[in-house]
Amino acid sequence: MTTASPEPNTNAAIPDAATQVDIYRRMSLISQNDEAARKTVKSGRLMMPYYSPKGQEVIPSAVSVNLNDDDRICTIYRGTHDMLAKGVPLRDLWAEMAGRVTGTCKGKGGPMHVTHPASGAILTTGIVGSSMPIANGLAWAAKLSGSKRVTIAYFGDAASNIGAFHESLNLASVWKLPVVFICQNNLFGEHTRFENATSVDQISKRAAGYSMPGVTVDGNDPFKMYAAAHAAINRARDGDGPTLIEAMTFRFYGHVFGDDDHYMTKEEKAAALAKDPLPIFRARLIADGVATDAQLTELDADIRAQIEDAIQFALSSEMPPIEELTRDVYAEAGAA
Amino acid sequence: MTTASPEPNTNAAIPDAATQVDIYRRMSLISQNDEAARKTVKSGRLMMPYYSPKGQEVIPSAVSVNLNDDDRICTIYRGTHDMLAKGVPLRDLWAEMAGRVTGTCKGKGGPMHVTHPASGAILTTGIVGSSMPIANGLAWAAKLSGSKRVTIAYFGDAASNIGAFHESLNLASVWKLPVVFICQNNLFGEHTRFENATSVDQISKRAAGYSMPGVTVDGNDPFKMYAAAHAAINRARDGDGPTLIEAMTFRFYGHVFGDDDHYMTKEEKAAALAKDPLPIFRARLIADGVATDAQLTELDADIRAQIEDAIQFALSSEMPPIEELTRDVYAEAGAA
Amino acid sequence: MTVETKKLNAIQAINQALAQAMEADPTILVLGEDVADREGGGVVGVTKGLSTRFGEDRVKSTPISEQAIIGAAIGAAIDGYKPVAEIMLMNFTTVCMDMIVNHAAKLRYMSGGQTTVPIVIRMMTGAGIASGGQHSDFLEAWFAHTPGLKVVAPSNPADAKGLMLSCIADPDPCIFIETSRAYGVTGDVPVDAIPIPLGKARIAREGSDVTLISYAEMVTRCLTAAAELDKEGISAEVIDLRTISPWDVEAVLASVRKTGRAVIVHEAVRTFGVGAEIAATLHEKLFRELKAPVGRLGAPFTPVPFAGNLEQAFLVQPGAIVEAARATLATH
Amino acid sequence: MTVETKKLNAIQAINQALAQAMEADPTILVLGEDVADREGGGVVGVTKGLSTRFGEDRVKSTPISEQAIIGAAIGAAIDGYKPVAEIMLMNFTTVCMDMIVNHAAKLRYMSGGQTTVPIVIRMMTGAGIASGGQHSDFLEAWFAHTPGLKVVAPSNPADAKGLMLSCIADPDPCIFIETSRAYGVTGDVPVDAIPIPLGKARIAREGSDVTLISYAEMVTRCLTAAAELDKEGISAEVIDLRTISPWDVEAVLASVRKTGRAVIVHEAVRTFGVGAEIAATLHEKLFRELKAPVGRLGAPFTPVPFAGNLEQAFLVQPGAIVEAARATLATH
Ligand SMILES: Cc1ncc(C[n+]2csc(CCOP(=O)(O)OP(=O)(O)O)c2C)c(N)n1
Ligand SMILES: Cc1ncc(C[n+]2csc(CCOP(=O)(O)OP(=O)(O)O)c2C)c(N)n1
Ligand SMILES: [Mg+2]
Ligand SMILES: [Mg+2]
Repeated sequence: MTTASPEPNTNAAIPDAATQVDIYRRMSLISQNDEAARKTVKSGRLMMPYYSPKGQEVIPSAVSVNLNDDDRICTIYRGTHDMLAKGVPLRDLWAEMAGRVTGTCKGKGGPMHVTHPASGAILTTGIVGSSMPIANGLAWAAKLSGSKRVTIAYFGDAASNIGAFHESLNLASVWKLPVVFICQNNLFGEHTRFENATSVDQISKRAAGYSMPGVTVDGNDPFKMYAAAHAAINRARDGDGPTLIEAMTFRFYGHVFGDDDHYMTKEEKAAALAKDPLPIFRARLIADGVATDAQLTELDADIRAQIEDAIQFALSSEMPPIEELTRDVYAEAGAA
Repeated sequence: MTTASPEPNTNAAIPDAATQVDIYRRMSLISQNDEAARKTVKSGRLMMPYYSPKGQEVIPSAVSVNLNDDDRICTIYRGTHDMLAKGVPLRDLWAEMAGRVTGTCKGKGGPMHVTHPASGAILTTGIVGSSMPIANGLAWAAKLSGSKRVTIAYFGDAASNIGAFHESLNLASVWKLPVVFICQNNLFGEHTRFENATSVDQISKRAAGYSMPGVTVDGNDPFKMYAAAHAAINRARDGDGPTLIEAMTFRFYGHVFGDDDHYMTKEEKAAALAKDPLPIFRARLIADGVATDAQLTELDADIRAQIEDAIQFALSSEMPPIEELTRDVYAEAGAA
Repeated sequence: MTVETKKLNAIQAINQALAQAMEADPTILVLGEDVADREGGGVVGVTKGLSTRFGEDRVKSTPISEQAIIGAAIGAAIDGYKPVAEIMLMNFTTVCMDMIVNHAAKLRYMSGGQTTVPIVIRMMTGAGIASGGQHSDFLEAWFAHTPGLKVVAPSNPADAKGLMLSCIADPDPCIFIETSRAYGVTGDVPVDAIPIPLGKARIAREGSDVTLISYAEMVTRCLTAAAELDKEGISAEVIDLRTISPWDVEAVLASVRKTGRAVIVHEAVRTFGVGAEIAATLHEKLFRELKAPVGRLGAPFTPVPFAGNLEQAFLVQPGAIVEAARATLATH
Repeated sequence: MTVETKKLNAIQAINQALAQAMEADPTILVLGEDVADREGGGVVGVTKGLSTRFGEDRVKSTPISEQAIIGAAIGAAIDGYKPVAEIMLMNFTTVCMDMIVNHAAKLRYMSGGQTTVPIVIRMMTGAGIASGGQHSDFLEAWFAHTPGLKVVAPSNPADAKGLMLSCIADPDPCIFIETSRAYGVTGDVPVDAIPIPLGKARIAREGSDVTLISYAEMVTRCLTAAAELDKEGISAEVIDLRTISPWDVEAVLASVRKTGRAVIVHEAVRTFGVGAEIAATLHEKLFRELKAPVGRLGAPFTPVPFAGNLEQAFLVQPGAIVEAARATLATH
């Protein structure tokens, strides 16, 4: 973990055995869910823009085990991993991706706008950078109400170059808000390489410009990611203000489903894929005696069944009734 | 000069005697012009929002002696000092402030939008932060055309918290543009203290987040300001990219004409006023034998006469003809 | 029922609305540049005294970061607060349109009703005070064209108070437009906190020959024009829309049905302005009943000029309203 | 005079316009996210090949920083270049409205004609491809209401090419709107670089009973509706505005004078949309000549929904155009 911050995290927290398995469970859920989603889109059974998070599953998994249900996350179009890790139910998520009335948002938001307050998934935005200003507001509310809620703002590396990033980090610092900014640096913004768009080699270095701790961490290492998140979340919960975490990772399937990866070399892609965090962590859990292969196999199978169930549920659900078109524009039904 | 940058300026350039007098001349022009402007607004002879730059006259004076006529500046509503230092003619400036057809912009822009390409004063904006993205474009044009032109973007301390600042510094760095970002840190944004709005103690520290040199300099010291500007402008001209300069200063007369300064203590204001850079520099020039009192007195008087002339010119000029209302919306006269 | 009133200007009236609402409801917050008392309680004093009275937690001055301001308001609103955010001048909404339009306006819909954004966004604007091209625009047509927002523009201090109270109470995001050059004008303002319903127009003056439809400070100019027309024996009814979106179609139709003639007056550029929607609707709904084409007055298709003479020519003047009203009586 | 043509889709047609213009004029630049070939020549390939052919100095991929993109375009334009900037999707203009509206649109005016901003801002948008609430809006009404901007929205590949050539050559900032869901549709496109004048409408189909007025992909739907109406013996004229601001008042008036009936169709939300200005103008200018109220079709007053059935219901369908046209013949 590189530190570009005024307050380095020295006492790295270590997840206990149960927590490690919990992180694995979330990773497996994300990874299997992604496979199912890509398959469903490819087969034409789902029509949606799909931004695969495969490769980034460690980040929200290791973050979320540090969160309570009522802690908030604000995520982005590439957000199914963040949502699932935070507890958005599979059925509701799939139904939303399928545009069904049984979805989190009655099918009106779609995959880019999944919202599920019960699990703390308050916002999914399709606008680069816009998770951050709103996360501040949620954190402000928590602070005002005296609750100990923490808010996580997820965003990508390329989002660190847009104005909202800057305004948000500055305000969070000045107002000492209980928010954690988690940049999932997957080395690309659409087809543009990180280093061709971003004028600093580590986004965490920008934290110093806001007098905020900033760390760059291996976002594919569950232990390092857990420790960084643990420190930042505790800091926020204790009223000590925001942190910027840059979690280094990689997206396995390009920007959006259908992307042909022309902008990267075969070698770099192969190298990244060879480091798939899921099997690596799985092997480690077994090697460390934290879980047996059989246990994890059962867990994986359980998840697979749940995903299958969710897909069936979604695809057999109704489309929203046509009256929904003009509902929810305002509190009372349909103005104009 | 504090340095929060990867590339500290070590060999500080020193202005020669003629240049020192030239800096003084510009300072005197700005200071006297400001006094005249405040008087004219107070008397009701001019109706305009007036943002006095008194106290900040060293900055553009010491910058501009390093610039050629065709170098560009982008400035803001508080910009008469920047314009005058860059060479915008007094008559044209006053006529614009008076909304007369003889003004730089035929009276259509007014004090917040003075534009005088012949002297390189390309843009005056009333939107906080917006001098920067456009300065990048001018710098890009210079780079593309192979000219050695440099562009200066002036802005305030509070502007360093808005999104456009961030996007501009990042792009300028990635594109290695010949632009110098000069933040005139007068310790307040309207009525808000610098430290209550800005999460970093020195704005120059933010430069590191863009891999750009950043320096904080005493903007009221002509020598230090000259050296910092000289280094940054040369760097830009040599194709080595942008620099962020934070010039520490103070505005003597509050945010806008009529401001009652309620938000600052009498003591801090008195202390700042006691350090009026003009008499201090004047005394130094004489003490150093660079100029005699008589010479400077004559120079001051000359300027006073020119200002008087400009006011007369402006106030005796015609208002723009009413057809100007719908002209210059598009290239050809009046659409719609 | 008599209502106790006091002479206040719009600044004082809005201030009172905020104070009374904050007193009654601890979830109401105020944020924006310079809004706390340490910074003077707002550049023109609309929020003066509020931070002293309700604390700096509830009344917060912000950095110059309009996206962060609206974002903070949205987030706090989602989690139970009712923030009143100030964007100092309407032109500065251009740096935070994403937050207003893609987020505040849409979150209720996109979340299927789960997250709601009961915020008020206050702003001032208007020509006539030599502020030039970037500080004077009326941009209400943009917001009126945005589903999910309500757009309110009071014409006088009493309405400013009553409409602000309703905006604060409203469960949806409201854009609240204050006309700078009218801040000094006083009027009788109810002492108590009496909300004025959104979406309902007010008949500012009764008349029978022609209906003048307007909002914000232009209502005053319509009233001046109506007095002028009266001298010529033309009886003008003046409708103050109060709310631009949703506008009170029924009230306007009822009036124009009665008079058969209408002129719409707003400060914004005429072309593609709010007046177009109203005129189009009137023509559609009263196709055979209208005695003359609906008049539409607004600014010419130019940015706001600085020079005093041009700026006055840019603004719709009462004389032009008189002429437009006359024209509706002359034709056909 | 026969013009040599080739079957192209809009992506290819715009690409060709850019290439031909850049070949002829070295001051033309292209910038935006992912526009260079290293990044694939644009997310849908509109700028493919340009950086390879004209160099990475002239065709630059940018960070995700829309304010910086438009600012760079403005500055370069002031100093002699003609940048074509891409804002990937129209909704993202909300993060750079200040640059577009307060600066690009106004600098000529505020500088008294000294600094000019000959830029083109390309963007795609439109519902119907499951992009949801923040990626599908037609916001042309905002830009049409902004003096200093021109707003162009081609309905087919040939127009996309010809109009792009004119926008590039134009001395003022142009907003160029591409409809995503129509990118795949091919048409005959002139091989040479033949500009199509801005501000002039095209009669897409002649007719005598009713005029259908539209732009962008909705023109295709009007043509479908016209074919349908033809079967019923109703002869519909279809006008493709091509340019929304300034719109071709004369051409539209001439057609509606002939037919006496009009329906305006656009994808954007109907309320306070572009159709309102056109309808208001028609009613005003043709007060006694209109045989029926002008019909106005647009989206309902809601954000764009995701669910496929709702999204289709959100979009104006040819059937609704047929009905609206019929209605103008039925009334009065
Ligand atoms: C303001 C804005 N500009 C452009 C886009 C189009 N866009 C969507 S995702 C994306 C790349 C973002 O990259 P990054 O922030 O690194 O996140 P990642 O997709 O890699 O997870 C872009 C340019 C957008 N959605 N919003
Ligand atoms: C985007 C935007 N927000 C708010 C304002 C209103 N405003 C004008 S000047 C100013 C203060 C700017 O302070 P600073 O950047 O320090 O410059 P200074 O005025 O001190 O020179 C503010 C808030 C504006 N013009 N533009
Ligand atoms: Mg990325
Ligand atoms: Mg300042």
